[in-house]
Amino acid sequence: MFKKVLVANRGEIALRVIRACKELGIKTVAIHSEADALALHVRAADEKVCVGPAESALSYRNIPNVLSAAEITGVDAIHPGYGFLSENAHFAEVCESIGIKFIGPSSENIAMMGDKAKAREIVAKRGLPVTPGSPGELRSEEDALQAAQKIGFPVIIKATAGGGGRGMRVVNKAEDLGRAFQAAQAEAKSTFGNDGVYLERYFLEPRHIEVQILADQHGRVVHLGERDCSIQRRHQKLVEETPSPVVDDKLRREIGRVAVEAVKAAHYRNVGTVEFLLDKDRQFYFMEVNTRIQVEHPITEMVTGIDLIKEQIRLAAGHPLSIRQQDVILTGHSLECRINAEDPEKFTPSPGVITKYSPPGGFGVRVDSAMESGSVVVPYYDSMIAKLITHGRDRQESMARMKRALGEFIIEGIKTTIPLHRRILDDPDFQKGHVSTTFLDRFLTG
Amino acid sequence: MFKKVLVANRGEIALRVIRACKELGIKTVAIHSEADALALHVRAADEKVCVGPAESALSYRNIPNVLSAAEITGVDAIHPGYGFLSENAHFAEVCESIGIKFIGPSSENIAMMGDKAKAREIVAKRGLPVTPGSPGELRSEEDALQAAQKIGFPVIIKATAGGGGRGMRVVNKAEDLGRAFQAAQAEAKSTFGNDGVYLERYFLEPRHIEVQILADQHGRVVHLGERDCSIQRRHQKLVEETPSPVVDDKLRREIGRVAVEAVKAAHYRNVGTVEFLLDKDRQFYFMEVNTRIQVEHPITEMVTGIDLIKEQIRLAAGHPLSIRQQDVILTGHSLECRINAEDPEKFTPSPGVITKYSPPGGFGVRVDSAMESGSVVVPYYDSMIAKLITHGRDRQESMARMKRALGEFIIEGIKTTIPLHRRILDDPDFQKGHVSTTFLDRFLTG
Amino acid sequence: MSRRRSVPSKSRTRRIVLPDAGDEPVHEASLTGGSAKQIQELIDLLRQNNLTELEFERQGIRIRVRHELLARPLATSAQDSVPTPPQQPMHSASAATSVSDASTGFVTVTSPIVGTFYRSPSPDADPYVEEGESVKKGQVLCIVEAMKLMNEIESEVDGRLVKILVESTKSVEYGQALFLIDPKAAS
Amino acid sequence: MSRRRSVPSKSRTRRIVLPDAGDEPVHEASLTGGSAKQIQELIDLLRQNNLTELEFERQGIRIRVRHELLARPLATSAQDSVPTPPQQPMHSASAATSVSDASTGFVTVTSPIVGTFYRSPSPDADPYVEEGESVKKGQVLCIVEAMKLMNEIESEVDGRLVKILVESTKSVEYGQALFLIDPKAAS
Repeated sequence: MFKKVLVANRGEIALRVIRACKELGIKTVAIHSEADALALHVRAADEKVCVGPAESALSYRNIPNVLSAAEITGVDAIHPGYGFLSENAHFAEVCESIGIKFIGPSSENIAMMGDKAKAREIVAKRGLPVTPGSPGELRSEEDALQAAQKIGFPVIIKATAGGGGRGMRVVNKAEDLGRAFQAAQAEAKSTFGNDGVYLERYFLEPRHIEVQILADQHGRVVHLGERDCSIQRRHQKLVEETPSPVVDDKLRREIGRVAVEAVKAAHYRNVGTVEFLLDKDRQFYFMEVNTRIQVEHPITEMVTGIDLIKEQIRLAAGHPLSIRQQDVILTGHSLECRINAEDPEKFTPSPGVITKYSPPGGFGVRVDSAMESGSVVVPYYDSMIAKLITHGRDRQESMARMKRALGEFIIEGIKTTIPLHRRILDDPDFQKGHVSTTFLDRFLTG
Repeated sequence: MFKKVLVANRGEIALRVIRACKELGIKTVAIHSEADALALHVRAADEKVCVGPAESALSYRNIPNVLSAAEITGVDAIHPGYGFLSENAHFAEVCESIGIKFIGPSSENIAMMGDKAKAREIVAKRGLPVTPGSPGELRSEEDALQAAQKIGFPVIIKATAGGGGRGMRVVNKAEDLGRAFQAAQAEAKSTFGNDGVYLERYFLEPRHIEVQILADQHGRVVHLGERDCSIQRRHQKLVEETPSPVVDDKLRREIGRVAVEAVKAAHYRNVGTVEFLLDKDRQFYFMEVNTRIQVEHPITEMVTGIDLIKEQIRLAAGHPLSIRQQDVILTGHSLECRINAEDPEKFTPSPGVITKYSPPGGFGVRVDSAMESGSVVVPYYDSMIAKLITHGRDRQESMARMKRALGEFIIEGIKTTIPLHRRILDDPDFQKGHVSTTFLDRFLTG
Repeated sequence: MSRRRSVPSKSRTRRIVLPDAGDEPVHEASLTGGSAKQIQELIDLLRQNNLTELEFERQGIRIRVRHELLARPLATSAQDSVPTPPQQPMHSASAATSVSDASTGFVTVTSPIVGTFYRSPSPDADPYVEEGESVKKGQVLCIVEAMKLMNEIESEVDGRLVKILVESTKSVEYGQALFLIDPKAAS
Repeated sequence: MSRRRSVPSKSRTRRIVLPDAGDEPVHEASLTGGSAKQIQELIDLLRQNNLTELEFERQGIRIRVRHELLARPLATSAQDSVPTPPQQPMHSASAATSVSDASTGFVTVTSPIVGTFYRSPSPDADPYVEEGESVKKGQVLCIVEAMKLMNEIESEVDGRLVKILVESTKSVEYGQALFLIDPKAAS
């Protein structure tokens, strides 16, 4: 096992990793920008190194400085968290080359899964269901038209290097395809430096279902059930839950099997998340593999009892999986609400000093946050300041617990999305589980 | 189900009950003394009534004022928490007589189990193992000598109305018995207003093992496994855990069966705890039944997933048990550390203003507390200000998690027992589970 | 301190088994050393710091020390450093049911128990007392019903009833202000 | 601002694949408007409030504004209200590697990267510079080794080297102070 790990991140996920390391008896090194010199994740670690100014490109994403910090502190491994360098295949490759273990999949895994069209191809070749679409990257408008006519309109054009909704275009009829293709290419080029695009059937009210997997160096893979992340605003997840209210045991077995086969097909190792789209007819389609620990990993931990970060560290250290598929038992139901430092109606960022911070407590309530009274929410990074997670015997109990916990959560001095979450919890459609990825748009405009 | 419940308590247990009521959709009324006007449990409730000055005898234990508060707020039921009026058979009886449900067992149950010698008799008659001792109350010194010679020295003399170590005398040889008998009688009389004493074999290094039970109005009883509460200082529990490191499946089944039979013999209803003494030869003996929710109930909640306070409220409302014995599955291991506002070495109370309060968080960590930054620990009540509870896949993980959580817990402005808990967690005997009720005395003097 | 007498209610709809509320030492406790000391500290703070107002608020304790300007002519400025005694510290362990306010000189009669406030002995009877009337020490001012027992609350000063602070039939909690009496206006 | 040049290390024990550290715009960023404004607010606060010292500390931000009494004769009292500019605000988004301290007039040379500090080009070579010596703009002061690349740190002012703040072979973090230079003592 590693003796010392550098945590190349900040905020709640840095603290989450440091906590796991402490419980494993591993020493930790925090890195920080000048804006985070007094942050909780820095104080929680055994050592700390300032790696640059506030801007993340010059600090948390500054590969030479992060690696130098790892060298001067003599760590065995680097945990990248999520965001920042976590899906940077080049960073993972450099770590490998200098003998510092990157806690995540191999650089090849990251590179392969980072190419969305390629990942689809691998999975489709294995005979697994992918969203109907172009077989690979589209070379021309003609290519696009042919593919679209084969699968039927509406279709969505996506960047192969994409993510976060950029480079995407929904096309409803053939005559709009040419212009959309060119626009998507241009946007993909300017955003990702790569004009590769592909095309898929566009589903109107799908659910976002993802499956957590664990894979060891010996090729053994288990899945830990699904997460339903359909409550999104502009492709940003806001509320997640497990089990999904629409996934029954049969569907869970099927989708789990497909997720396991998909990562096996890609010779994927470490933790990962296989994302699916579930349509109204309960057909599911592979979308992509996320090669990092996810923001919403805690809800899976709550129902399985498995500490995903510890498992990730053990896998990276070469340990075989400590669990078999039949050992994975999902108990109860778990919800997560992402608390962002934003205006709950306009979603404008709300940085500033948290004058009072008092988290909820008691049975079935978990808070993952690096905030406390007096903390400063700086404007340079992601606006998520806390994850509120509840666990109950069933969905009804975990919702009741979430409502009660949201009512207890006091964050003063800045605006947060807590009021929005309380409204979502009160929504009859949400309570019945009748949601899709379009729920929040209708909810906000309605 | 009840519409509105008055919580006749303060601090963390009042907040615990209010949280459960909120999750059940029940309105709550807090009572408070003048010293607690701004306390968190008061602010968390829907309504509040001041019932007297700081002294608990004039406020929280003032039966006329508590019942008047229940009447003017129109509640259906009263939850007594632990301590204060929770084991007052007279209070339960008055509640019954005026049609307000006392959330706990019947007044007869409380009265019967409150007489420790009587409870032993009932259980012994059923053929269940009780500590070898006098059959009932001792009438004279001759009685005492006869009983002591039958069971063998050392013996312990206890008050029938006793608790908390008062009225107890350990006697090592026959010639000391007479004086000890008289002293115990006098102490029992002056402490409890009742000079009844009885006698038991005195075990040298026993473990304190207790079994949580749930019993409904239809006489169905289930047990939720044991709690090991051997880490005590002067009969006050400090650290509790479940499962006990020395109880295996076979012993768990046996001790659980005896606990269930004991409460069935007493026609006991609602939640309760059957306390046993476990000697070095793994023989266990019934000691007594606690007729309230216990301070340490959360560790049972963590491993069973069952919300004991909600279950208690449902049972009091006449609902049948929602679980059968075979539904009770113990998952993982849970520890609780009681954080007291005390000097961690001298155990002198440390009231005052909490200038900074920052509880630990993350996976497997639960904090039950009614404190926050700026809270005042008043000197009138119990010194326990927080319960830190961890849950892990096994004892090793829950201990590692407790160590890390104790390290994160910031309480400034007063002294707390956190440093003592950190020392206990570092103790090799504790880590191996080699403890008895004498552990802490040796630990503190050694 | 006002006294209360328990008298049986006329409407006995429920059987009750209760210890006689009159036996409970509800109003025997004195101000505890702890809170008296804290209040003194605040007074000292106010005096030393030349303040007119000092408010101390913490969970479980709320104390307010204020200097009323209207009570006396000031020596030099608004920053008079002479403090007045605290107005009814909420944290007081005393179950005092009458508290004198040094700024106005009025005596506040508070409820020594939790219950329902009645201004008259029965629904069709006249109120015990009206605003503006003179009251004598020992005169019954109201009833607070608790658990079907009618507790008469008596004045413990001579004076004039300045203000009735609670509406009849409303519930009152422990320590709630019921009346203001001006003892200087004793006839 | 000091410059650094990357030169290959002599001891190549590990193969590395790295983007050229010199290409990274590490020291191109300017002081962000946000933090500059906050500092100005503090300065205004200090001026308005007639203070000698004002410290502002929050998680993620630590700013200290202090008036050094020794730097100039005081007008009236120790409570001089004229503030000095902030000493190297830690929150600054600028990767400035030289910061001038108005109270002493000294320039602080800080590390623009994370790495290991060496005072000489090789273990058996003489140090680049000693305390008390004159330095020229562009003169190499030390090496900070990062990922086996030797980055030469140059002075960007003429002056006298007052103080070496880090021992040779010790690791340094981003922004860590390495040298104090007195530019007034330029020969």
